[in-house]
Amino acid sequence: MRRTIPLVLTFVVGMYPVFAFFVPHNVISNMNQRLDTYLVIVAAFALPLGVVNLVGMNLSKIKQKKSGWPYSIVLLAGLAVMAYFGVVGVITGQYTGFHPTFEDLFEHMVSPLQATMFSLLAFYVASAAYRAFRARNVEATILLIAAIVVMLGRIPFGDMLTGGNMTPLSEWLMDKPNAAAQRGIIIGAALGAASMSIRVILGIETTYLGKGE
Amino acid sequence: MEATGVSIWVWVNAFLTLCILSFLYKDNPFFRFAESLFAGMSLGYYIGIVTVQTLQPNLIAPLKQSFTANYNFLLLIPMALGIMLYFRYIARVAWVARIALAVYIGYYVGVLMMQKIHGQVIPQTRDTIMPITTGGIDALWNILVIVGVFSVLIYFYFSIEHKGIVGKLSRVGIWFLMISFGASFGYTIMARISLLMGRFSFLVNNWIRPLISG
Amino acid sequence: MDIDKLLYIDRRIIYLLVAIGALIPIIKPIGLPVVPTDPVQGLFDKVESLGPEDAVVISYDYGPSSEPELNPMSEAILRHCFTRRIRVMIMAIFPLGGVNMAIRQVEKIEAEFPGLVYGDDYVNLGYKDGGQAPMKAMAVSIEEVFPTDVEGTSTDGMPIVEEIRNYDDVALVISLATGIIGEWWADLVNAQFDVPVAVGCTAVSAPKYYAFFRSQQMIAVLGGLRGAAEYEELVKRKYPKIAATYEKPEQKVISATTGMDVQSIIHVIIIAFIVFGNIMFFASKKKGRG
Amino acid sequence: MSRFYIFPALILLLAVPWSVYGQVEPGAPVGSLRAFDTPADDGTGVTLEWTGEGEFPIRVMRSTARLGDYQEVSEAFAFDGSYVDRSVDRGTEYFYRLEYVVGTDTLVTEAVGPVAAVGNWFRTYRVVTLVGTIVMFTLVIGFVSVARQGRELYIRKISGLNAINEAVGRATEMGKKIMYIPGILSLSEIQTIASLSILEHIAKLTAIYGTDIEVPNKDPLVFSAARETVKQAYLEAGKPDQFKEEMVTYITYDQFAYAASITAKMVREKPATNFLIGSFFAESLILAETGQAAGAIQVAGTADIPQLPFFVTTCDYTLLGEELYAASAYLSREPVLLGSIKAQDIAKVILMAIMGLGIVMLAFGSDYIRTILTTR
Repeated sequence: MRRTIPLVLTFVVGMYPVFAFFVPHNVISNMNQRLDTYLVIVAAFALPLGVVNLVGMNLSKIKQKKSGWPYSIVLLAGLAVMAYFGVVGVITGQYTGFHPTFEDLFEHMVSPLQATMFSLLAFYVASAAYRAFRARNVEATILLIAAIVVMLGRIPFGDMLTGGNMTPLSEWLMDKPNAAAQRGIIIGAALGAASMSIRVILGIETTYLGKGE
Repeated sequence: MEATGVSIWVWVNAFLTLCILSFLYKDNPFFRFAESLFAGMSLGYYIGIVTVQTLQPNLIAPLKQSFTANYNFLLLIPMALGIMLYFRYIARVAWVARIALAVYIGYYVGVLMMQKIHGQVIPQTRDTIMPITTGGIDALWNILVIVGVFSVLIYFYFSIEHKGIVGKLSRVGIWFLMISFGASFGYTIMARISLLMGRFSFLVNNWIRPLISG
Repeated sequence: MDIDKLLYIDRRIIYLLVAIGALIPIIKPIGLPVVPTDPVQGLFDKVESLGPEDAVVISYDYGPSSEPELNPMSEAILRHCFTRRIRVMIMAIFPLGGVNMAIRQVEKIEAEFPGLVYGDDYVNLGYKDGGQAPMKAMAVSIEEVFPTDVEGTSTDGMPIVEEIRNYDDVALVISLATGIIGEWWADLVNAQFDVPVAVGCTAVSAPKYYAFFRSQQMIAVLGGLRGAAEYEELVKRKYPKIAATYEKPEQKVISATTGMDVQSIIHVIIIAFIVFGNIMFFASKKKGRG
Repeated sequence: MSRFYIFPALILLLAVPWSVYGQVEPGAPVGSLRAFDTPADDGTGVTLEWTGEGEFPIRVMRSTARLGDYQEVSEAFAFDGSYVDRSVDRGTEYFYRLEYVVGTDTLVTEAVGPVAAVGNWFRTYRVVTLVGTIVMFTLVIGFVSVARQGRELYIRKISGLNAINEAVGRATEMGKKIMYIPGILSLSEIQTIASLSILEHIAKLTAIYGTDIEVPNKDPLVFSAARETVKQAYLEAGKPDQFKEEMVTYITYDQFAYAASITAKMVREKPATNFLIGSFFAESLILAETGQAAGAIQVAGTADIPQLPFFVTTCDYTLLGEELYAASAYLSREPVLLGSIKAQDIAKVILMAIMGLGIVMLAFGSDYIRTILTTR
């Protein structure tokens, strides 16, 4: 029972979009559009699972005065303030969208934090390139040469250096050998994903359900 | 909110930016502060987003409006599935949570499978069928691409030991992969630098310049 | 001199040089020219082939973190479409800030084209939740997917929404995308509804999209800031009036062409480090043998 | 061309469009108007076809009664030859006629109808995809049942799998912990499901060796499933008492805030081994480069192609694309799953054969295979 019901459901619900892909009839397509929004709702309900865990962990950190506990206060305060201004509109019905403070906090605090964290990548690509692009063997040398050619091809400086030859060369590299390899990986990975999907739909692969009764 | 000709928000923004950048030197209390604040605020942000952009328009509003119109009562199904997720907390009925997971995973797996077969495998296979007898340089490049696709697919072939001719072909496949990885890496550096420019141009143009010029 | 020590130089030295390289052109732009490539030319030519009787959908599928790359792209494309008086429907699929991108970009560019009529020449339909669901539903009716525009005004009766009913009436979809959304337009909308799709993406996604470009599932791919700079260049060459806009000082700071200066410098720094690393690598190997 | 249409045409016969013909008026710029339910759609379209030449402007008119009031649906030109009316109500019967102006006179063609849009039961233009899907299902089911019968299937050693075991071993020797990052997408992504089955294998190893493991999560559904998976692995390894709730934690839903927390953990807690397996985006390099700098052994695996170059350059071993799925089947201990790897291989052979045949046929001037592979 406890395993059969979920497996039967996976099969039925999993075959539905496959069916709907080939059957245009409105009876099928209407339901399919509904399912799209329904599952977004299910996913929304999952968020508290994470919130409960995070809050619990940090509260116990503060209680036990574990190292770095003051940072847990910062975390919980940030969470509380942001969540409050996020939901207050819906709860009181006062705002149709977000509380203006919510948008301010996002624009001037969350968004710059995101952007700066993201921008660290500029430094990391540099250090990774320095370390990884060494002509250790044939494969590494190919990797190194392709990288340098494309880097030079992307910047105006490369063309200045070679009389305009770098852009066409790097385009050729992107459009021919790169595209060929990408295509090989795309086809392979898509087949892998399709066979994994079939395993899940048919109930052959069940790790995600947990094994116990 | 105008302090020194620069709004307090710009100061906050600049401070948090510098806190994160300081991690490049080493882990420090400023970074730790920003990181903790970031974790908390971002989760709070998503609580707001999910409530306002998903639950409100897709669940709460339609149910409030009318229970019967447009089959709105069917919305009780995803709601029930969502609530089932919480059964995890009660050991005796924890298995019920699986029902929600089964539906969620089943649906997306079906959708994605069709998308991969229809949108990727078939068109990419089709496009590998290229003319090789037209003469000229294009035919040569077409042959190169075909060899690339075949050799990479052979590299991913698991049923045979990679020895002999298969071994050689899969080696060629690895070369193609290496060209692709190198080229992609080189290509992407630009994207990453753009991000840094965005931050620096904020610090210079919105924060420091106005401070200097008054 | 200890070569092995040089081989493993402190990452922080690299970080410092990268930071300096990024700062210089921001303070003082240089302005090196770029050469347009085929994947970008594809979009330019397509837009050139369209006129006031055609409609284009531009979808803002990115958030604040991709602004430095995709804003200059969006500006050049909007200017180009508006100059040719092509009808433009603007929308957003990216949940985290896509709609803000659309609002800011439209506000900025529409001010340069006072002759255009909102609701007839262009419309900002705003954000629609659900990822692929609205993309599919637009094949049936755009008006049903977007009953109101971004301001909450009813789209019922707007000439552009009345006349451009679904993908059949759309000549081209341009997605300015980060992550997977650009791909959806190709393997879902182009594959299932046969609308030409062009994608302007961050440079990360571009290498993969070359495969889609080859198969013409995407008629054009604009990769990152370089793609933006190329498009800017093409538009500036053809339309002196637009070129004049880019000469204004406040625009110069953030244009793609200026950004390419920073790119040049940092790319050269990284290449120099790679070359240095390899010299040291071979030197230490020689030393090891000796 | 014509050969290809035989199969879809047979299926079309099941849903023969009900069409009605109008009269040809002598000397008119358009004639032979016919209207029929648009085939292979969800009942939202009526297709009109006519014969006509030149850029002669015409109007498509519609009414619900043959002699009723005709409203303009759209403008067209004579040479268009067809129009799909998507503004119909499903099931309502309509009449159509074309209107055009000659000199000062407005003339109309004979009305055709009644015609109604109805939902159809098969997308004829997706026959090839249907065949492909059926073949894929057949291959997987076939090889899995072969494996079930106990027949030995040869699968070459996947070198990434050794790397996984060695990486766990190293952490055990060093007495430090293992960090397992299951990607940043939800369970709606197939890679995440693959990642969970690899996690199960690794958690069993850590249970047996008594190594500490931490699984920080970005997605709450994955968090919940990962906790279940790890708990189960400890149970099956006979060490349920060693499982601790803190092993699987939730961090935050934001991609970069998640990356910030994980990198901080990597620097502060210095795990011996990092596994980065699942679906990754821009954070891939932030995580992998920080982990590398912190001196960890790293094994990555993803089918997100844009991130592969970064993992390849910063990790000790990377499972590329399809290898991720193969590894998850390989590791899940059940030999039947090996059947599905075999199925993937056969699918590749079939595809290569189709490509090869297509290329040869194209060389001889026939684009038959390319044509049938055109998808919509």
